[in-house]
Amino acid sequence: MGNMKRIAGISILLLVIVTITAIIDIRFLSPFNVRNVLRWTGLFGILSLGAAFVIVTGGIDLSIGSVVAMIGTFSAYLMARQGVSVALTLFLMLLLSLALGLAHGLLITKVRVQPFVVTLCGLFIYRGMARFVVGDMTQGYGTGFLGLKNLVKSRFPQTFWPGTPPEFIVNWSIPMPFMILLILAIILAIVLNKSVYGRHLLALGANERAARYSGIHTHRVIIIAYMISASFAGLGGLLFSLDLNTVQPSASGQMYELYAIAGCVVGGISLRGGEGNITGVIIGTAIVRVLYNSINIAGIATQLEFAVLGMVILIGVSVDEIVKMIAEKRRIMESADPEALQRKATA
Amino acid sequence: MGNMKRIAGISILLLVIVTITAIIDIRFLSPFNVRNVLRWTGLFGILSLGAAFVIVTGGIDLSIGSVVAMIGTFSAYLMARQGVSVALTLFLMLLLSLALGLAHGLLITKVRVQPFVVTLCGLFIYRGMARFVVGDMTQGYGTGFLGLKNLVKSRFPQTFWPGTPPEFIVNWSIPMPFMILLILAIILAIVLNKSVYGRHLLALGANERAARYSGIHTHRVIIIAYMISASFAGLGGLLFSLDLNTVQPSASGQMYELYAIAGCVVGGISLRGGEGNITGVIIGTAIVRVLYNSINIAGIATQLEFAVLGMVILIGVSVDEIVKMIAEKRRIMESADPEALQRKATA
Amino acid sequence: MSDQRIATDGSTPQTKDEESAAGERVQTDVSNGFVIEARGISKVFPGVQALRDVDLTLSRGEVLAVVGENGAGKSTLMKILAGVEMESEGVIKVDGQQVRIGSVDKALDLGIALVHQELNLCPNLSIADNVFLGREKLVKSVGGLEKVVRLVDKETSEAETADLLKKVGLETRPDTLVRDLTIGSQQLVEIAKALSINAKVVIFDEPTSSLSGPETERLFAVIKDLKDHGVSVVYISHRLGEVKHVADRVLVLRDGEVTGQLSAEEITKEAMIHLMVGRDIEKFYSIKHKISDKVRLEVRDFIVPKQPGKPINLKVHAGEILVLAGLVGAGRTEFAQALYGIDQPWAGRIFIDGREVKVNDPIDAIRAGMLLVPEDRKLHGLVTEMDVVNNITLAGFKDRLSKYGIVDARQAREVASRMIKELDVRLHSMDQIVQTLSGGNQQKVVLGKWLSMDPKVLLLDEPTRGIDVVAKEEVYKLMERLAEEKVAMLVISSEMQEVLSIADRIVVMCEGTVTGELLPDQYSEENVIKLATETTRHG
Amino acid sequence: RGQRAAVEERPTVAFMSNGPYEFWVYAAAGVEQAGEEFGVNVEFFMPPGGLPEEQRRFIEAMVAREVAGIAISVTDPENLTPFLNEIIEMGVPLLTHDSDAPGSNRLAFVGMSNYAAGRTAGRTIREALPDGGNFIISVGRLDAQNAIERRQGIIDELNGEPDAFFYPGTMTPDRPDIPIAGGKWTLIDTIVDAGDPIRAKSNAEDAILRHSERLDLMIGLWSYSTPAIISAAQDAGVIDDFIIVAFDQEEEVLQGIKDGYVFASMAQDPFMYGYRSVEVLAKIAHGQDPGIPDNKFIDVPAPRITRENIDEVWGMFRQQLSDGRQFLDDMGIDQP
Ligand SMILES: Nc1ncnc2c1ncn2[C@@H]1O[C@H](COP(=O)(O)OP(=O)(O)OP(=O)(O)O)[C@@H](O)[C@H]1O
Ligand SMILES: Nc1ncnc2c1ncn2[C@@H]1O[C@H](COP(=O)(O)OP(=O)(O)OP(=O)(O)O)[C@@H](O)[C@H]1O
Ligand SMILES: [Mg+2]
Ligand SMILES: [Mg+2]
Repeated sequence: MGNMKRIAGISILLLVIVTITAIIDIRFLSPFNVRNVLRWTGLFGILSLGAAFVIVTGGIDLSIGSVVAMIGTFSAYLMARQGVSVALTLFLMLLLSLALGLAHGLLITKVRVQPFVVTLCGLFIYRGMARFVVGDMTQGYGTGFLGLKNLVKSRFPQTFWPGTPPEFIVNWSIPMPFMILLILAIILAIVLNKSVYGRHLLALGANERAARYSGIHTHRVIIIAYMISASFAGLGGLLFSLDLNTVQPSASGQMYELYAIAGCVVGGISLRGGEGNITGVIIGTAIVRVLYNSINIAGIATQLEFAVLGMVILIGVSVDEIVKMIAEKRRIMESADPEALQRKATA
Repeated sequence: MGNMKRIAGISILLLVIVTITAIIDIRFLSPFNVRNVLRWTGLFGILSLGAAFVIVTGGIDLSIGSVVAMIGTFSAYLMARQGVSVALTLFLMLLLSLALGLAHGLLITKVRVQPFVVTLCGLFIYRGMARFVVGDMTQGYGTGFLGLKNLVKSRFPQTFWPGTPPEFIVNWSIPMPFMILLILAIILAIVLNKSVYGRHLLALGANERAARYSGIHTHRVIIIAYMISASFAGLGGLLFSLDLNTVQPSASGQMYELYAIAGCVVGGISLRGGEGNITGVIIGTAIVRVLYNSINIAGIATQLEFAVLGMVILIGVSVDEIVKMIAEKRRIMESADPEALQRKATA
Repeated sequence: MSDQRIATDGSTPQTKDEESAAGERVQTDVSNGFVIEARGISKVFPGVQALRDVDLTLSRGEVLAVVGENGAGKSTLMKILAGVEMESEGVIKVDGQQVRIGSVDKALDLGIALVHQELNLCPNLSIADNVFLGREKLVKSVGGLEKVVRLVDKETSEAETADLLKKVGLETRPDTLVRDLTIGSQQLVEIAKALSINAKVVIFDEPTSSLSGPETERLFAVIKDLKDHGVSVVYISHRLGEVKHVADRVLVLRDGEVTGQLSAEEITKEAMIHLMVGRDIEKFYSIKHKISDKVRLEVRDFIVPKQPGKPINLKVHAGEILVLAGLVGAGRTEFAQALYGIDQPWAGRIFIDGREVKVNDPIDAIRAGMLLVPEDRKLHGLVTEMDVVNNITLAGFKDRLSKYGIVDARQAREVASRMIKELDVRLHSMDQIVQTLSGGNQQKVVLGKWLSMDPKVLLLDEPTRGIDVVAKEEVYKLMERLAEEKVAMLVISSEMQEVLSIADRIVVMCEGTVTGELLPDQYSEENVIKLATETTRHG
Repeated sequence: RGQRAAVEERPTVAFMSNGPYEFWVYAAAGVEQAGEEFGVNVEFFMPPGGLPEEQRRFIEAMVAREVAGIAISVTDPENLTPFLNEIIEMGVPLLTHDSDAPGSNRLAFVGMSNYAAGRTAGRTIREALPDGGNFIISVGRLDAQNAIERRQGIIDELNGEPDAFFYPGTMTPDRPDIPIAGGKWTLIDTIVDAGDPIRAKSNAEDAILRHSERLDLMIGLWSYSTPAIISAAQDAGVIDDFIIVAFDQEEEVLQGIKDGYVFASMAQDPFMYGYRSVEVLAKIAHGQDPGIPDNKFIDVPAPRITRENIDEVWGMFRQQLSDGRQFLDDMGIDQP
């Protein structure tokens, strides 16, 4: 219920931003722009979804950006340079990112190193590896790999339309990355809210020891969460590299972990853990992306891009906290019995 | 005593790195190189010291890098471009950074926003401000401000030597930034270990409720910690800008918060809070800096710089945790009943 | 909960009258004015009115006991007096001066010290630092800068701490880190801390819940001493025996309201219980179920990992209630935790119904039907931020309440509501957050979680710690019922009364091992203490 | 380290890169050709880690072997300058290429002026938009030196400033809609992305949307900038709606020039870095006049790649690449 309220709140925020920007420049709602915003929301949303699962455990994943760079670089390198088959490459990349998540999880649960430290080291290490393996050289897919590129370039249903699709379909087809995000979101929503794993995750996020005493394999649950985060980052890395068709090992994905976390925070997921809300994450990411877009369209100085983003996050979260406090006060008033209230009034 | 052990541990680590590098290339110990390492240790150490105080509260400060950029940019801008007097500029910058810390502290204590979120927004906002105010233009001090530049350029005692100093002094004088670090470290060590504020800080870092129930103004203590961190970041920003004699608002200070935190972590300060150890922070920072230097000298690919850093942090922290576990086991062993011991042996 | 309130309101009026009368009498025979006089105190928390129009008076050198069920509002009232919580309304006078306390250091200035119900120490600091936390001894002179540079005077504070520790009977160096102390010792440090304030009012909120017999005696001596020095004491406990022993006067709360006061001569367990509960309840009946000779749980050559002592061997039969007695720090919790797979034992084998079970993790124990009700509800027993349903069914999702890894929500709610009915948990709704339940009801939720898993062996670590007589009664009845259902129970208890009244057999532990066993005909406080303090270590 | 049996009495000159990058394979070709033409043996070295220390050791080894000259692309000017000066004081002819150490006493710097390249880009824009028009600059960071110089070169050129080779030192502040040459051209905006190619693309998309009706040209100043613009324009299906100008020679850019949707690119010329460096050192070794200008700057102009010369340039690049690889193989130097 509190969740519902929050979702409503951020949906309104999103709507407000959209409306204002549309008033400033109606082209904000043009098919072209909507498509772009959806595409970016899709790509960044995938990272946020993964991050969310780690955040629910009360942990944090700072390695996302570096994993994006590493998987992106390696994918292009293997397929385009080394001529490794697409299937094998994808398989290897999946394996690699899962392995990274596993390593994070093991270090955090078994060696008891704090998540912040483990994934911070990940942030340093993985980009270094990526840069080293390809000698800092930009990787790309060239003109080939069209099938694979459809993962990001194609649109639904346009691309799959029998014959030439009508104007409307062409304009308003949904970019594949966003479709992918939606599908993943639905799956994760079920996992989080309906599955046993989800219950265990939420319980553990709120009180790890109690969860263990209730016979939950807390370590396993945590490790899986980090594997989800890492593999989603990996998927993101692949899609980003395909979208741009080039990867710069030293530059791509930088700070993306922060965007991912920001998406979750704006989406109302507390970094304290024990709270999860997939819809919130999607809307949160959308807000962040729309904000960028709006700033550019509204012609606000690019230098302020980040400043505005920061401001909005901060205000959003603060308002959230303040609302909570007010709600608490209100509940106090309600739970006081009438005579007491009336005594207060007279006093 | 646990602390003593840890200090010993990381001191040995530092020594090992130094020795190995010196063996690989003796010029690592040349006055020129030693001076550089000391200078960098001084500059980055100041940031780590500030970060440490926030970490003791169990918080985190991700805004350090952006504060470095902001104060650096504004200092150069005000003094070199706007011709504001040095004294006034320094005063304003001190005020500004204290204000930032105050804002962080208030949002964290009064509005109950998590430190990670507050300072993450700071990271976004302050760099944006810096870039906006100077329109993304590189700032510099030109050839003037020699007095101010002595804050980083001068060496002790060389610069203050009556007449021409002897060869030895010239070679082995200590760069001013390192001197500044030492002085600050001594002050902070007293504050942390001997002063009432330090007691309160450690207490609330370990058990905030207990601190509050003991009549400690926990909010005030936390706010002050963030003000310390911000003002040290500000000082760092000034010194960095003077050292390079140029500031790129969009680039300078990037990721410095991570180095600062890394320094603390390597120095054995747990991000869980309640632990503080100034000596550790200094050595930790030194390790990070020496490591960079060594990587270059040892001829490891630059791309791996970060990877190696990450590895060392990770291994260091892991070993620390493992040692803790072993120590705990030993403690139990000693308290154990002889018969139990002998049984365990057979079992 | 609300309907219950109506019921009690219905039953209170006449007692209220007696009480105010009693109140008057007490006040008149105290010549010197009140140290504390609180009138019409009310306190509201989200979802609960914790206190309603409560009056409390305290005279110089008086020991006032405050008793009441869980959630009656005792701690809240004390927190208000100690400035931890802010009263919603009401008037507080200290030495006749009306004051708004509102903050802890204000309370300290007024000379009011509170020993909290739960421990509030900083494990990373020394005993001395903790004792003087917030009131540090300052170095007298720092070259004229002492106004600004406020440094801690280690020597003085440790010297003074040493005296205080002697007073409370804790033989430990003042510079010992608190994290190296057992819970019992930590409690004594809390008391020393309260004494260090030289307050004119010292409030103890359930100080004995983790103290052993001797330590408790020590505390009573301290209280006596305070009293003799004209210090007033407020004493909260669920151990009504103690109350009778120490109190000059008893104030009884129920559902946040004062239901009566008893002057020294009126204090009897029955009278207190009557006012607490609004009815009489029968005395502890010694449990009279029949024990089968079938061994349910057998432990062979078991060595407790955190406190390794001589190997432990013991059997618990179906339908037997075996009580593990001992002083705090005896290692009983560690024993239970090791059995349950929280820590790995050094050595030992576990048999359930004759079959050996390998327990590497609680899940193994749970699957074998051996369940632990942990000592610390809030930390280990419950996910207090989650609702009642999920807490009760948490352990069941994996094997019982799910298909293909998807939770069967309907079935879960059915199980939960069944447990809530069976255990008569008092709540507004199943979706209520556990945090907002009172101690007793929280404990029932923990029990409900395990009953829904139909246990074979139940390990209960301090199952009645900090819960009131009524809740206790219900827990005992429940244990009785489980015994009849042939469940084997291993109960850890530090409350002598409880140990002697509920046990079919008493096994006493000391220093991580078993030092002896007592059969009903050997039951006596002396015997238990003797075994509990009998060291087995040579050299 | 590659060694080549010294042919009779030819002097030897050393050429060193700043890392093991493909970029330098082109240079290798130039080094070899110059070596043949000016009659010197060449030592070619790519520091595997791109490290100052590696460069230091190589130089010391070369000095020990009394080479007739050294050319180096400086990895770390600040730290290497004192050392380089030592070497120079020892009388070893030493010049820098590609990446300079301005503070040192080097004979000369063989390289390109970013400002000059910017002027060339400006000329290109004038060609593309002879009657004026509106353009957007995309770059990673506007406070990076090469970005400042390239951007300023463009503006000054279009403003018809007198020809200059070096950055005059004054930057036109970043504002929206900067009128150039009295409004003939308009620099609509300079979009920056903090070095993140993905943001370069999304910024480009937003710019395309916002200025679609008046946008005539986009130019990317950093190597990834133009590929990002191309990607955005292609996805939007507006690749033909405005002109694209580039810097450097990324695969996408060359392809774009060939396919006609990139107007031109200001490439770099590593081959010439190699060729000119060796030429100068060789002439010194033979006691001839190397013809070093007073400003010590030996210009290697940025070759402008356009539709006209793309085939030959691309062919040339391919040729240089294979020659370079051949040469490295002969020298037994492993390929990047
Ligand atoms: N911080 C809080 N927020 C909400 N409700 C609270 C809070 N603290 C106490 N309560 C509620 O106020 C009521 C009184 O609590 P209190 O702790 O004073 O009872 P108590 O008499 O101390 O019980 P116990 O004997 O178990 O300690 C209970 O219903 C409790 O749930
Ligand atoms: N040195 C210690 N530091 C922290 N906690 C401790 C320490 N020693 C014991 N404890 C905890 O205090 C509680 C009581 O200690 P212990 O288990 O040793 O005694 P016990 O026999 O279980 O007494 P009780 O169960 O009555 O508390 C347990 O939860 C135990 O984990
Ligand atoms: Mg209480
Ligand atoms: Mg115990």
